[in-house]
This record gives sequence, C-alpha cells and structure tokens, in this order.
Amino acid sequence: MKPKRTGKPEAAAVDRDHALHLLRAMTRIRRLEEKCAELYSAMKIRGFLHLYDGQEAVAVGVMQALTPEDAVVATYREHAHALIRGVSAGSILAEMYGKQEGCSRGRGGSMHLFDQETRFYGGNAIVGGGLPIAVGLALADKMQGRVRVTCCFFGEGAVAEGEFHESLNLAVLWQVPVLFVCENNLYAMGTALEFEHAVTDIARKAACYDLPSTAVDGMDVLAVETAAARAVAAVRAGEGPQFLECRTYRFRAHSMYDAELYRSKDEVRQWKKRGPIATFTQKMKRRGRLADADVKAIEGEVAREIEGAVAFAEACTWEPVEDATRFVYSEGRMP
Amino acid sequence: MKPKRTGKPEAAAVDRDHALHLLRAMTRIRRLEEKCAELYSAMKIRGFLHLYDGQEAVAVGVMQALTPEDAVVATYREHAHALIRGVSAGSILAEMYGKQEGCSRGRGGSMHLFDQETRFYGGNAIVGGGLPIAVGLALADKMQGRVRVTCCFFGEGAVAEGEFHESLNLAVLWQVPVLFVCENNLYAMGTALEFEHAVTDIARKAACYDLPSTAVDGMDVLAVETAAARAVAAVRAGEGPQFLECRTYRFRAHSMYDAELYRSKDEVRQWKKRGPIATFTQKMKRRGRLADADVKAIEGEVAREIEGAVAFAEACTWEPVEDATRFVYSEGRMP
Amino acid sequence: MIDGEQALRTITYREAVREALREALQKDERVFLMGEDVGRYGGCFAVSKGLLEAFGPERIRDTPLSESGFVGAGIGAALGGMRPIVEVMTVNFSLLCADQIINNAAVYLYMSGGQFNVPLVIRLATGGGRQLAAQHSRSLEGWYAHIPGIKILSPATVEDARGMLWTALQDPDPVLIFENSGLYNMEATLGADAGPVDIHQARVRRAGRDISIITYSASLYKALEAAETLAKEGIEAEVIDLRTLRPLDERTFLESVARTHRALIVDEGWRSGGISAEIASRIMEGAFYELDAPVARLCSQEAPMPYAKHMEDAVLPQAAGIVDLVRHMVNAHG
Amino acid sequence: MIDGEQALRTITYREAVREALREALQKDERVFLMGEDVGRYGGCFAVSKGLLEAFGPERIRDTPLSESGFVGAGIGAALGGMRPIVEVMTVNFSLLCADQIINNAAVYLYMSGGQFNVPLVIRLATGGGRQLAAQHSRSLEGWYAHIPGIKILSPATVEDARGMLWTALQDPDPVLIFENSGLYNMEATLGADAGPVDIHQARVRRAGRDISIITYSASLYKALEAAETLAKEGIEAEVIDLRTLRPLDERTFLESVARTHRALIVDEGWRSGGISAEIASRIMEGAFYELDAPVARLCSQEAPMPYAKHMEDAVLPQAAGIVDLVRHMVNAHG
Ligand SMILES: Cc1ncc(C[n+]2csc(CCOP(=O)(O)OP(=O)(O)O)c2C)c(N)n1
Ligand SMILES: Cc1ncc(C[n+]2csc(CCOP(=O)(O)OP(=O)(O)O)c2C)c(N)n1
Ligand SMILES: [Mg+2]
Ligand SMILES: [Mg+2]
Repeated sequence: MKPKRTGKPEAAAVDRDHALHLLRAMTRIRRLEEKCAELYSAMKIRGFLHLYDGQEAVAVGVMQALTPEDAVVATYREHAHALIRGVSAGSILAEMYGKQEGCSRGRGGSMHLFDQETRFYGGNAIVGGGLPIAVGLALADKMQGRVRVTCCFFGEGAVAEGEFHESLNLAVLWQVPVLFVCENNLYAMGTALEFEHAVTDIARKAACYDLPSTAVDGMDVLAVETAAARAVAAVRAGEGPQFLECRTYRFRAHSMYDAELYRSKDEVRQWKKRGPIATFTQKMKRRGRLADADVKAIEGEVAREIEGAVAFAEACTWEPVEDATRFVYSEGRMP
Repeated sequence: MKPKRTGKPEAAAVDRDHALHLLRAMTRIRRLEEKCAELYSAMKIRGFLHLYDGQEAVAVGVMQALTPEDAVVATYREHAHALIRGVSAGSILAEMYGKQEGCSRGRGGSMHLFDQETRFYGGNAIVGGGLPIAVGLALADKMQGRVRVTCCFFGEGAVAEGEFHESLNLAVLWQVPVLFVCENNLYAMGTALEFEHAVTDIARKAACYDLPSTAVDGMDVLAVETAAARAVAAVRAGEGPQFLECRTYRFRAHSMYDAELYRSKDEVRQWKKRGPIATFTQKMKRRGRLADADVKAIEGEVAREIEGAVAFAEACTWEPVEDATRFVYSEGRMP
Repeated sequence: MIDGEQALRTITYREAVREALREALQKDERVFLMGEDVGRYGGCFAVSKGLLEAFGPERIRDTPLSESGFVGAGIGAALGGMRPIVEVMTVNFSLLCADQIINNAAVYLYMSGGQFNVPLVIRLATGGGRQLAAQHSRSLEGWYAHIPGIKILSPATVEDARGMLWTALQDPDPVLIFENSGLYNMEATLGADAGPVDIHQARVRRAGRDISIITYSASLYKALEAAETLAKEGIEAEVIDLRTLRPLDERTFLESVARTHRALIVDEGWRSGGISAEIASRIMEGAFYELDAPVARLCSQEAPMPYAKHMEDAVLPQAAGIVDLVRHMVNAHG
Repeated sequence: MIDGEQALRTITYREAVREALREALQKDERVFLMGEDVGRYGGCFAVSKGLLEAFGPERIRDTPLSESGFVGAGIGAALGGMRPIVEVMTVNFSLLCADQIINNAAVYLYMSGGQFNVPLVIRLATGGGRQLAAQHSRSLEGWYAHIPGIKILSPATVEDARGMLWTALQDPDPVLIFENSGLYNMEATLGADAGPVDIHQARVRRAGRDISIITYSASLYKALEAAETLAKEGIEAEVIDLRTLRPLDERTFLESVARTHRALIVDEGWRSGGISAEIASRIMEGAFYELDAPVARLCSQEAPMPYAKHMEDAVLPQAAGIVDLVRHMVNAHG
C-alpha cells in the first residue's frame, strides 16, 4: 500500500520552545522504544512487545490537547502514550522488567501500563476492549457535570470489532465527552487494511454514527496537534464525541515475533522517508526554529533520561511471590 | 413516532392470480398469529411468543423472490417466515404445543422453528445471532460454486449489536451471496428507534460497508416484492450482498408479557390504518383484481387450514422424557 | 413486638429488587441503572417499573442492544467514580459481553497493580423452567464463579433480593447478582426496615441431622419441599442456601457435613464442571473423613433446555428426585 | 522394523499441527482454515506458515478482527456443507465469540430437534507461562468443558497434535481443540505414517502403583517430571493424560484410582469450579470406597496471570509442587 497524503490543516504557528517540546517528546518515545527492543534481546523484557516507531506524531500531537484532568485509554502498543501522558520512563521500564516499582507493580508488563495519577487507564491487550470503557469514563464525567475529556486510542484493526460499532453508537446517542483516535497504520498484525475493511476510509465510518470526524496525516505532528486541538475543543465545548483518524505507519514488526511476511521491505523504506521525527526536524530547521545543536542537546538529554530509567529499573525489586493473589480483590472496603 | 413514507418503486404489474396469492399468504400469517394468541391464552402455547401482525408484507414480499434452493435465517419473531417458506401450519403449531411432530420436535417452541427441507435455518432468540450464520451459509455457497441466496431477516434492534457490524463487513469483504433484510418496526421491545441508534436511517448504515441498499415501505407488499426481487436478482447475478430495509410496524405487543408502556394507543391506531392486508385488499379491489368473494374464499380456505393445523397439533404426541439428551450430539458419524 | 408486627408487609421478590434499586438510587447519587428496556418498557421482568418516572432517563438509562458496549461502559463509569448497576437482561445474553466481564472487569484491579478497582454491579436474570428453550434458559452463575476477580451472588429469598444489592454496591469490586426469573413472583413477609444483608455467608435454611442438602437460588425451594417429605419418613435433612457462589463460604457446609456425614448438592446448572463439582471437591478436601457416603449431585441433565414442559421438567432437578436420592443415600449406607 | 524406523522423523508440535492442517486441506476440499492472520502473516504462532501459498486465500482465509463474526460464519459454513477450521488466536479472545459458540454452535442440533448439526472445528491457543499477563494467559478449556453440545480436545503430545484434527473433522458436531502455546516448540519423533488418533480415551502416559496423577496439556510434562523425581524416592506415580475434556473418559482414571487408591489432579486452570473439581467429583462418585486419602488438586492460584516471571511461576503448578504434594499424600496416609 502506498503512503496516502491527506488534506492537512494549515501548520500551527510553532515557536522555538514548542518545536523543542515536540521534538523532545517524539525523541523520548523513539529512544525508549529502541531501548525496549535492546532490552528484549537481552531478555530483560519478556512477553509480547509492540513498539511505536513511526507513529510518534500521533501520541505526541494528540496529547498536547489534553490536560491533567482528562483521561486516556490506550492499547497494548501504549508505551508512548504512557510516557507522553507523564508516566516516567523509569516506572515504564521497571514495569517491563516485572519489578514492583513498575507502574503496574510488575503485574502488567508492556501491554498493561497503568497510572492512576495521570489518569492513564491503561494498555489493553484485547483489541477494541478499551472503547466501551472510554465511553463509560466519559459518561461518568457527563453525569457528574465535570468538563473533562476521555481520549481513546486504538488501531484500525479494532474498527472491525463489534465493540467499535457499539461504542461509537453509544457515545453519540449519549453525547459523552470522548475523543476517539484511530491510529491507522494500515495493518492489523499481518492483515492489510483492504482485507480488514469493506470500506477502507476509516474516517468515513464515523459518519455512520453522525460523529464529527477528521482524517489527518499521522506522520505530521503539527497536523495531528492542530486537528486534535480542534477536536478536543469541540468535546470540551459540549459538542459531543469526536473522531480523529491519524494515517500513519509502523516501522517495526508488529511485535517481536513477527517475520513481516505480509509487506515488502520497500514499502517500509518508502514510509520511513516520511518518518515523523526526521520530517519535523527538517521542517523546523528550514523554518529556523531549530538548530543542529538543539537536536543534539535533546538527544543528549533523552539519552540521559533513558539511561537513568534503565538504571532505575535495574535497581528496582521483585514483588514477593506470597503477594501473587493480592489485588484479585480490593483490600478493604471503599466508600 | 409518525409513520414515514418512503420512495416506493412503481407497483408491479399484478394479475389476479398473483393478487390472490399474496393476499392468501398474508392472510395465512395473520390468522395463524391470531390463533397463536388464542392458544397462548388457553395455555396450549407457553414460553415467549412474539407475533407478526402488521409486518406480513415483509415476509410475504421478500419470500416471493426466493427459490427452494435458497436459505432463510430468521429471528424469534419467525412464524411468518417459516410458514411462507413452506413449513406447514400444523408442524409450526405442533412445535408450539411442544409435540414431537413439531418442526423442531417440540424442542424449540415459538422462537426456534427449524426445517431442513425448506432450508429454514431457524428462529434465533439471540438478537443479531443469525447474521454471522447467514454470512457463513452464503460463504459455503460461494466456495462450492452454487448460485443460491441466503436471506437473513432481523429487526432494527439487532442493528446496534456488534455482530451486525462484523457480519456486514465480512459479507462485503468476501462478496458472499446474502440478502440482509432489516424489518424496521421502530421498536426493540420498548426502546424506540431514536434511543437505539445515533443514526436512525437504517438503510444508510449499509453504505458504511459499501453495501447496496434500499429502503422500502414495509407496509406495501408490492413495494417489498419489487425491491426484494431486484435485490435477490443482484445477489444471484454475483453482484455481492444486498441490504433491504423494510419500514414497518408491529401492531401487537412485543411479546405476551408486554404492557406497552412505551407507545401510545393512538400511534398504534394510526399505523393500523396502513395495515398491509387491508391496504393491499383495497388497492386490488380498486384495480379490479380482487372481488369481495375472493377475500371471503381466502378467509374460508385459511380458516380451514388453521383449523386443520390445530387439530393436527392436538393429535400429535409427546416426546418420551427418556429422549431428553438425544441430539445433544449427533447420532452416528457423518461423512 | 406489636410495632414490629405492624411494620411487616408481604412483597414479591420482584418488588424487593425494585425497592432495593429505589433505595440505592435515593441514597447514593452516583448510582444509576442501565440496560436494555429498564426504563420505558419497565424492565423485561417488570422489575424496574416506575423507576424511570421517579429518577429520569439519565439514571434509569435505556440502552440499545449492545451488551458488550454498555457493560464496558459500566466498567468505565465505575472507574470514573459512578456506581453503575448494569442489567443484562438474562445471563444468556451475557455471552455477548463475556469479554468485558472477564477480560476487563475481573482483571482491571490486578493488572493495574492495585490501582484501578471497578465498583460495578451487574444484575442478570437466570434459570430455566419457563419454557423458553435452549437460548433463554441457562443457569450460568456457577460457571461464572470460576473467574477470579468477580463475586457471584445468588439471592434465593425475598430478604436477600431486598438486601444484597446495597451490600454489593458497597463492594469495591465487580459483583454479579443472579436473579432467578422463576422467583420474581414469589412472596414473603419482610420487616419495613428490611435492608442490607451480608454477602459472605451461606445459611442453614432448615436444620437436620441426617444429610446436608447444599443448594442455592430456585432449587432451595425444591430442597425444602423434599426435606418436608423426608421428615415424614423420619429423615431430617439440613438444607443450606449458599447465597454467594464466589467466594464460596465452605465453612458453613463443611460444618454441616461434619454433623450429618452425608451431602447432596442440588444445582439447576449442568453437572460437569459446575459449581456442584466444586462443592463436592471442597467437601472431599475438607471433610473426607467425616463422610459416611460419597457426596452426591443432582443437577440438570446435560442438554440445552428443551421447550416442551414435560421435557423441561425431566431435565431440571425436582423435589421428587431429591427425595428418592436422599432416601437411597440414607438407607443404603445407614 | 527397519522400514518403520527409517520412516521416523522428529517434528515439533507446531509442525504436527501444520501437517494435520495440510493433510486435511488436501484430503477434503470442503475443509478450509479461517481466522486472524492465518494467511499472510503465517499464523500468530507460525502454525499455518506456508499454507496460504499452497492453498490460496479462499481456503486459507484471513479474517478481520471480528471473532463473533467469523466464528458465526464458520457455523454457517458448516451448516452449508463445508468443513471449516476456525482459528481463534487465543482462548482469551474467544470471550468475544462465546455467544456464537455457546448460543449457536452448541445448541443448533438440539433446538432444531436433530435436524441441523454443525461440523465445525475451532482451534484455540491456550495456556500461561509466557509472560503475557492477565488478558493473554488463561487456560479456559476446562471451563468450556461445562457446555453440553461441544467437545473439548486438549492435545498434549506431538502425536495428538498431529492426529486429533482429522478425527475432529470427521465429527458431526462442533469440536474445540486447545493447543497450549507453550508446547509449539516441543519436539517428538513420529512415524511418517502418523495420522488420525482416537479422541474418546484418556491415556496412561506412565504406569505407577502409588498414586494417580491426572492431568492434561502442558501440565503433563510437569507431572511426568515429578513422577521421575518421585520414582527415585520409591514412589511410583501413574500419570494420566485426559486428552479430551468433554466428554470426559472417566473409566480410565477410575480404573487407575482403583489400583493406586490415591489421586492428584494437576491443572493449569483455576481451581474453583475448574475441570479439576469435576474429576475429583467423578472419583468421589465412582471410586469413593477405593480411596485411601482425599483426592487432591494442584491448580493455578486463583488470580489473573501476573506478568513477572517469578510471579507467574509461583501462580502456575510446578513439578516441585507436585513432588511435595505427592510425597505428603503418600507418606501421611501410608
Ligand atoms: C480481540 C483480540 N483479537 C485478536 C488479538 C490479537 N492481536 C493483537 S494486536 C492485533 C492487531 C491489531 O491491529 P490494530 O488494531 O490495527 O493495531 P496495531 O497493532 O496496528 O497498533 C491482533 C490481531 C487481540 N489482542 N485481541
Ligand atoms: C442478545 C440479546 N439481547 C437481548 C435480548 C432480549 N430481546 C429480545 S427481542 C428484543 C428486541 C429486539 O428488537 P428488534 O431487533 O427490533 O426486533 P423486533 O422484536 O422488533 O422484531 C430484545 C431486547 C435478546 N433476545 N438477545
Ligand atoms: Mg493497525
Ligand atoms: Mg424492532
């Protein structure tokens, strides 16, 4: 499948600080994921590992529109979302190490990062499973009269699930403050878009529920940011749920077990030319917002952060096995 | 909700024989259902009983397009579909009596009429549950190179279920010969269309899957017949799945337990004025196709049929209780 | 006690549930009821009749036919600080939302390392015996009791129907309440002040010395009926109502077996791998040396439910069958 | 036997399943494989790798993420005369199609009064132990074995992985085959002519006189390992591989218990209401007077699966735990 360009909103007026901010965010994701891959090979991380390389502009662009009061629901490919939401790289890595200082106490691993403080309602390893939950979180806000947004990320693979259909219908029927963000990276594991959906235009599906929707170039962080800002503003203004399709691509295999039989190396190479970090950096340099030294500084800063995170994870401790059945149920009553 | 009229295809050129045929079919349904209600009060029939009054034009109109080789999948409101498909009133009533000569051996009751001979794949008491099965039946035909149609009936309530979404997507992706017929009677139990669906135009939903669709006045048997004929012809011609929305109304309560708190008597009265049997009879009389004597003859004929069916059901026998676990699994191997 | 007696009133199981719902909605504004036809229709079994008028469509929320969607939304709403009561019309339809119940509600707390609990109550009608055939007659509460992370309540009495809901709502974790639809019309006398009941203990509903009949939900009445018949023959059966199927209160039935030395489990669910098997195993593990005879089970025959009345009766456990079995057990190994 | 020996070859469990699929596709043109990523991806666990190239996209049919949709379509295709093999990637995702399996596949024959049988095979990966955490590690085969109308196979050996599929395809009714994903890399030596195997009998995988260890799937190897350790101490454990969980071949284990007078059930599923409970109950019912000690169960701890390796190991039954328990059982009641 060829990269498809879509109508891009006019670029946001980006000042140097903001450019630094976005580049730093995307770089943090990329370097964290690289480290994860390395640690997986070193067998420090186990289980399934789904990396985000290529999609950084989506998590970063969308998250700019959220405030700490908002909630985030994500998938098993959620390291980036946790990180940008504010979960520390250290507690994310500690989680993948299986250490009790991990953000899910070592209980969840890569696919199940959770964080109460940042209202990060987690990874979810059931495709589509997070959508109804996001609707419910938003419903709770609406019923309690709180102006908050629940932002729900999912892949285009999830769009084929019945839960997608049910969730969108409920969200619109009940006019709850939720933003659905579909990260359309053209594949669900090895199944290409055209084998997943009778109608491959994902943004069009939202219309089936009278849900305002936008498709945006998910490789362009500014385009995503602009579109997300508009969509979140609409949700906050009480205009009901919104839908955002981010057209993107994953550069790596689906998970560490994937032989990538289903797509050509050339296709991947073509898409990599549009890599969100590289293109953003170039653009900002061209516009004089960023200099080589800035990029270098960010790389250094991020390298130290990741290094620190690894050191943290290494130093963390193992949960005692006697606690294996703790938190099957809550400890003590709750009012 | 007010009756909504929709663009009607030009009336089929109906000769006297055909007029008699359609009127007879609709009358058979109506009288059978009336008898069921009576037998329910007499406690001859038990369990849930969902009657079809008001919707006769749909089952009759659609079935005209089917041949004996085609397959039918229906819901728990399926007496009419079974009857018009060719299952005898006697074996339908015997089924509801719970007799072993019933079309499902007394195992199924009102909601689970089945008949191998007419390829009637049954009632299904799980809303939406029949749709994927219809897709699979059609897939089997396609894979075996048979030109047959699977006709799948369901209510507009089923449209909210995830299985609807998954089934339509699969049907179009795989281009299987299935006709989806949505009997939109404006209510799912007591939940009106506007509380079921964000988008209340059901026919529009088919477009979400690039599925050719038509909405038709489900109170007009000729309109249904014309639309179904076209749709079935398209399926047979290898044009892939088709969708037909029949806009109709149920005159009776959802089931025998329904107090009908959710709609006004006046609404029901308004719709009854458009009753498919009465309007068709009037129209055919106006056109000189039918005379009072014809109607009377049909009524007499049908009365005798129903009478005979009741007598048959009464005379049928009870399955021995020792057989209660027969057919949990098949008896003997199958090649 | 004259005051107390004046305050007694006779209500049905249905009314008891409705009263419990009404009370919860009044006492806690975070509580709301959602499900198919709970509002405008008045509830499939007329349980929630009148609540829409009293509490409005936000709190008595009709849903489309989308079991996975609205149960998942219930989980989300619970995470978001509400106290949803989600009605899944019957347990048969819960198979459409098994994913949300098991893959989300039951594991959210654990896989988040204790951060996110789900204070969700799901109500489901269950049971056979009403000629609704294969797809509408299952008793799957014992099956769900296999899943860690959820609690399974099975109120058999009007008192429990009245009292378990509020207790379940105070629970920080997901609780499934199974209401046997055959009980909705059953009447009993309750005090006007009837309220919350504990949900962690089984109850001896009839004391006896010769055998322990362990059961729950609608079968309780068959067991009690059988016990009366047996009493006339001099056999005194102790009848235990489990009330809660997960976590299972094994102490109550183990103590009973230690007294009676015989046990029969009566369960309208299927036998193989049912809750009856778990109870038998617990007795094996906890009271083996007390047993004078192997624990017996009387369950539904292992078939989808047939429609015809006589066939349905044959498939379900009946009082007469209990009597026969107990008689045989007590006499054979007297 | 030289010919026979030359024809032996060593293959993995994964290859055995693939070979079985290939054979079925070759022998019967009504057979097709459908599921998520069975084709272009080569199968989530690489089981179906190469089949797309050999049989084309019609017969190696990739599906969208629509478990309910494509399992239901499998039922329909079976009704329509095909012999579909539907792959549900893991049992955890089968919760999304529990409705189709239980509300349709399991009851179609019965509720149609014997008219419509559903010759459908569903393959599902199952099991924990791979650090996939709560939503990807369940062992629910025992749970599904509660449902009448379906059959549950659990091949533990390469031979059974090779042979059960064809037998299942000859069955007129729905059969679920659970492949423990931890076994895919296991190797064994098979004859070149290895083919269909029976699916109605448990097997004694190791003979012994002191205790019967009853197990299935991946736990078989833990039981065998434990038995070797115990043998060094003079305790001879008989190890039984159930192979099929529904219908349960109770004769084989009852006969074993009649010889050994002790039984331990090892099950990676949860304990409460698991298949372990059913086996214990059947022994109670069928061999009570043969027992020298209560039947014991070693199951997974009742928690969603944790991610961390040491925690996962602690939750799952292990050989060391079996050894300890057996030692205790045999010595305590010697
Ligand atoms: C319900 C369910 N079915 C199948 C799987 C296995 N699986 C995991 S990820 C995946 C593909 C999902 O694709 P998409 O939604 O596009 O997300 P992406 O991986 O591209 O980010 C599949 C099939 C699953 N986890 N859950
Ligand atoms: C999955 C499922 N959920 C709920 C029910 C209960 N129920 C039976 S019929 C019905 C309404 C269905 O409405 P619709 O599809 O419009 O069909 P109609 O009754 O109008 O013919 C409901 C909610 C069911 N049978 N199955
Ligand atoms: Mg994708
Ligand atoms: Mg309707």
